[in-house]
Amino acid sequence: MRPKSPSNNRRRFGAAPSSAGAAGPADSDCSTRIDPAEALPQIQFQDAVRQRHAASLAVWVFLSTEVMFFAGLIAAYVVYRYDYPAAFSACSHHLERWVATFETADLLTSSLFMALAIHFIQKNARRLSVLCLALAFLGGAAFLVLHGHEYATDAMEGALPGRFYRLAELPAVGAPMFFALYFFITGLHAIHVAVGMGLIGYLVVQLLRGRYSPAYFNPMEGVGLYWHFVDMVWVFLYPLFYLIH
Amino acid sequence: MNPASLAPEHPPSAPARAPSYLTAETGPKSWLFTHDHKRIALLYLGTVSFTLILGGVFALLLRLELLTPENTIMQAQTYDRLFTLHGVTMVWLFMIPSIPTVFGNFLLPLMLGAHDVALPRLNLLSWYVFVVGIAVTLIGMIAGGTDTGWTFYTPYSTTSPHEVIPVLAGVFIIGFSTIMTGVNFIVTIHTVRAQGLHWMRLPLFVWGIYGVSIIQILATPVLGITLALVCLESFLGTGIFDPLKGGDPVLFQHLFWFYSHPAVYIMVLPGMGVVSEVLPALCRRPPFNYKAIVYSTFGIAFVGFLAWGHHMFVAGQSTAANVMFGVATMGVAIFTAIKIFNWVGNMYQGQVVFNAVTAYALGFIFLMIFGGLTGVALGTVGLDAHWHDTYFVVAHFHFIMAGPTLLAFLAALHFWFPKMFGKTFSARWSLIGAATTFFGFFATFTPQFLLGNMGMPRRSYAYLPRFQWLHVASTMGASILAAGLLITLFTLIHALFFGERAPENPWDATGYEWACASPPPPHNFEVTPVITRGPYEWPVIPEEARRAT
Amino acid sequence: MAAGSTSQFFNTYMRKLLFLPRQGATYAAQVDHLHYFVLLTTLAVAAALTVTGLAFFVRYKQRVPGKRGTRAGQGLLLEVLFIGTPLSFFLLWLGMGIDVYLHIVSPPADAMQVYVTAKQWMWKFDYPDGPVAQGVLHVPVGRPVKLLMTSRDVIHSFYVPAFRAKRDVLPGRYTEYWFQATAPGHYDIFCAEYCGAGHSYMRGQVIALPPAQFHAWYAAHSRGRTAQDDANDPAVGNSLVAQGERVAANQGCLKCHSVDGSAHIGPTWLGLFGRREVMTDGTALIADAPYLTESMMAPAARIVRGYQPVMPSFQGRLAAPEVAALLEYIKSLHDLPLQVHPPEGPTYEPR
Amino acid sequence: MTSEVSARGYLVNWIVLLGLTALTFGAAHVDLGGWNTPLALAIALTKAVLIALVFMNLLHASFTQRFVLVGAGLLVLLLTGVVLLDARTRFPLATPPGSQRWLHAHAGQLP
Repeated sequence: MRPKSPSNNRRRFGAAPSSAGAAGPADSDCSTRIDPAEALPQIQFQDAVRQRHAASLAVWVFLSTEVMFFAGLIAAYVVYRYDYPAAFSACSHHLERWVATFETADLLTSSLFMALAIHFIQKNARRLSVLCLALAFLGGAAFLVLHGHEYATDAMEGALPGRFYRLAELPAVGAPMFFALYFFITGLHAIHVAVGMGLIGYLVVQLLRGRYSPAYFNPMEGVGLYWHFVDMVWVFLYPLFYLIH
Repeated sequence: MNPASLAPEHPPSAPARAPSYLTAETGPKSWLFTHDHKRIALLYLGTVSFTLILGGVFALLLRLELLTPENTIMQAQTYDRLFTLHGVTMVWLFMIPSIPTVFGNFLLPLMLGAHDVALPRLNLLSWYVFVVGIAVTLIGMIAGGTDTGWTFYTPYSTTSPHEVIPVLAGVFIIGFSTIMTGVNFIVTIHTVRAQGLHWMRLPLFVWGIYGVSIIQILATPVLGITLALVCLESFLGTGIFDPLKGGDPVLFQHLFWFYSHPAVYIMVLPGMGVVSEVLPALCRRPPFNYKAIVYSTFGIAFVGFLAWGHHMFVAGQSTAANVMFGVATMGVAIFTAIKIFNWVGNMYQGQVVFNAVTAYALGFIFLMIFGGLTGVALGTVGLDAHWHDTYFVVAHFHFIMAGPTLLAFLAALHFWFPKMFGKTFSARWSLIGAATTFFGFFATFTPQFLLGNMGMPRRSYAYLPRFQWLHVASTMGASILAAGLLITLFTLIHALFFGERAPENPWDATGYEWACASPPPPHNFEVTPVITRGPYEWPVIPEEARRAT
Repeated sequence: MAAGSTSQFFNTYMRKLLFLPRQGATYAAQVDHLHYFVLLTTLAVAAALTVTGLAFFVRYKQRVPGKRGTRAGQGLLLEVLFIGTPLSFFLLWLGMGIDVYLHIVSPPADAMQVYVTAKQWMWKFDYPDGPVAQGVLHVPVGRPVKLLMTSRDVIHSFYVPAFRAKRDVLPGRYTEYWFQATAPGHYDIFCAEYCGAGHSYMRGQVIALPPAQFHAWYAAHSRGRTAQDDANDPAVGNSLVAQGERVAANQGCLKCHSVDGSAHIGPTWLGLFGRREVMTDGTALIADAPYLTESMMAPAARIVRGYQPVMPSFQGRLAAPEVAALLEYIKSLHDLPLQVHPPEGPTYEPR
Repeated sequence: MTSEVSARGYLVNWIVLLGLTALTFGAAHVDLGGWNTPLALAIALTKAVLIALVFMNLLHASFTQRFVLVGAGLLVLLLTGVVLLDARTRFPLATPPGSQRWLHAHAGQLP
């Protein structure tokens, strides 16, 4: 997958004059199962510290695009909530608040396990790290199951967006708009949770193959940042949809 | 005369020329799976040139149709599809990706003294996503017959009898390619700078690309979500923008223009970066005020986010919002004015070398003056009531966005042609091409200002006979513009095959990118350079090294 | 502007120089004066910049190859000057522009009310208790006229170049546009917002008449006689929808179909047009014009689930214009209570 | 980026977050006049900041990483604020029918 030329260039140039004094990864005592190409910093970075900084900065910048991705929907939510206050409040009471509260707690716990997983890999406790990743994965799965249940009950009652709206007791003008926004925003968030679970699965597989070590765990840190961000989005969606007074 | 490379003690490059990035590896596989930022730049150059020619053909067909008030060569339906094709192709397929992806990719690592961009695999992925996006968009538009204009205003786009979803999906995909490029460049500028290259020594082109990347990553997602909402609206009838179901079409315009106004700065800021880089080299003196240009780049990037509402002055928006957007528009206009003053000032006490690149740069400044000031006139809310959605606005945004981006793209292509291909082009023919293109552009769009004053609405297939002679003048101008572009195209293609070998630094420019060989070796620098001087100071050559070269 | 001859000459000279149409509305002159001021200052600045640029270019052209320029500029005072002067001009223009804009968007209290309905590719004008005209708007000279505009399908934009102002027309909403004609004459109306294939043909005319002639025209047409010079619409005696309501009443449709959403023998007509209906045999369809016409002529063909096939056929009892009027009436019965009697619409007092 | 938060730090942060969730849930059932929504948003913001600082290691991150989310957040506020400003001060009849400003404009005129 990586073209041949850069690695022999590395040898021809010798170690580049690394500005930061950090000990070069090549001579740290990582175990033999580490893939040599993965451990050495890529050619365009002077040393591993810069590469790790670049990896986490890339994820942070990506997270800002994700924030802007939800920005359009939040703006739509705010305008229509301002236009139809009574309908939004009635619909919010219609949703199941207990289930949502449990979902919030569940995602927070899953976030904790992800943080612990990264914490343990830095202590080189690989088995504990895999355990925490699995628990984070289960947290995401529980969230999706509960959320699927909520969508099912809403669909049965006919509380669906726009044209498909059938529910009788809620005000007919604002309610389809609430449910349109509800399904879009929480649906988009659920997709992000599903993608996050896929990434955690990839991490578990790589961890079991011994790819990561205290010196090189950038992908884990990236997925961790993404997972915490998904949890942070839900922290805002929870009061916006379920706790309208 | 090649100034010694950056580290003065380094001996001049060995006589046996090292294989350049073009000749190091050959075969399609080495191009399609390359991680080399220079090859990816050339892939983008090919794609972007194709879309420029495509957009130009659509424009010529539009101008031909407008020769007579009624049916000239096509029906109303075809005309509507064509101006949508022209709009989408030029905006998303040429102008937004053109300078950042081609010259940003090629030059950023060279100007930062790095071996490659920070995320090379993401760089290649962004090209593939871009090509897939182009295919989906063009096929969707041509097969589906989208006729909503590049702004997709609801409720016409959601209830239009013609297929809209594939085009929205295509633009959605291209949006991701833009985000990937933006993320890549920001991380590159932050983490792979050579030793000694602190922030205030960055070349102005790098600052331009940095400002553009910030807008790209913060604005494009809002377009993505808006187009997704329109898809769901037209497919499921969910009512977000449907007035009969309680939705609000003006909200669509808010979300769309929240992206599209910063998008016009995504299109023109790289051009400003190119001119800010080219002018010091051709006037043989440092820029007039380095810090002023850097701060105005960030001024445009951030204040650009505040001014989207001036596209909606007459769309039923509240007067309070109109006043706010008017003030924000004036705020943005002032940064462009600062840049223009600095460019003109750059020639003061310089030694101006006159060739095609200078012609393009001066043409860029002249169009920018006209476009900018008509933009300010449009920004005064009172005049916009008359000019909005007429040909005055069409002329304005071509003068401030289309023309300058095109001229800056050609200026960059000519200035860095020796660096990219190692060949030189014929000075005479490139100058003729530049002059014809500039005059053709000016002749095409000045009549449209007058059409706007007469009150002819834009996007109209048929018009009243009294507008006809101005349309004929504009179409003549368009043919001159097309001729100019063809001359430039042939000059460059001719130079590609028959041009003689270019010296290392044909313009004797001071940029860091001229320190390595042209065309550069696969990994740019033999030894990672250490920057010891500013981007616009000539390298201090110790006496003995000067005598040796 | 004092009507001194010099300013009059300057106004017409500049107007013709810039290809601007006649100044048909009172505020058109104000817009034009701001236009001239902005244009002249802009041309002065552009000319100054171009001349300086050319002067630098010629003065500092490289004559000796390889010679280098000197570092100059960087003066802070110069930068402040570069920022200060343009910004002050920009904000001055903005202040004047907003003043003109506020005048354009605030109609006087005694304005004459006209309802405008934009439909894909034509304009329809309803006078509150007077005639209905299509494509032609008759207005008295010297009296402010306020248009309350809505659209039946997509966004259009009511634009009269001679009045120097336009306003988008939103579907399902009302937007406001006012003017006061200064001189009798014909002023072109364009649609400025792209609205489909016929967008460029969606033109109309504002005919400004002296007050006496206007009142004569108004009286002649409000007694139901078809306006000769309107683009004639067969049943334009009074609005199509009111016609449809009368046909529904005397043909007995309202005996089985309610109009306010309440359940009845037949499906309610409120919000029927465009609604998804499920038939007895389970197939679903959109209740559009073809389906409604078919259910008038052959009701038993497709019955909505939950209703009995008791409706008689109206084949031969309903003429084509009557069917069209009925369709218009059904179409106007959105779930917006406002639409029940469209000619009146809300009389909204200006701010 | 090298020094990390201790495992105990994560656990404490987790407990505080759960507490805040319970708090916002409880506060939603108490009628605080107009203050319900601002309070809920304030609690949500504190939780988000806690997650960012502790779980996402912003405590030891460079300035750029801190600025990134703050910048995006400001743009969200900008878009939301201006769109809301337009909805509140628009010509009353240009708002969606049945919305609060439309009903207010029609007080007494509807049948």
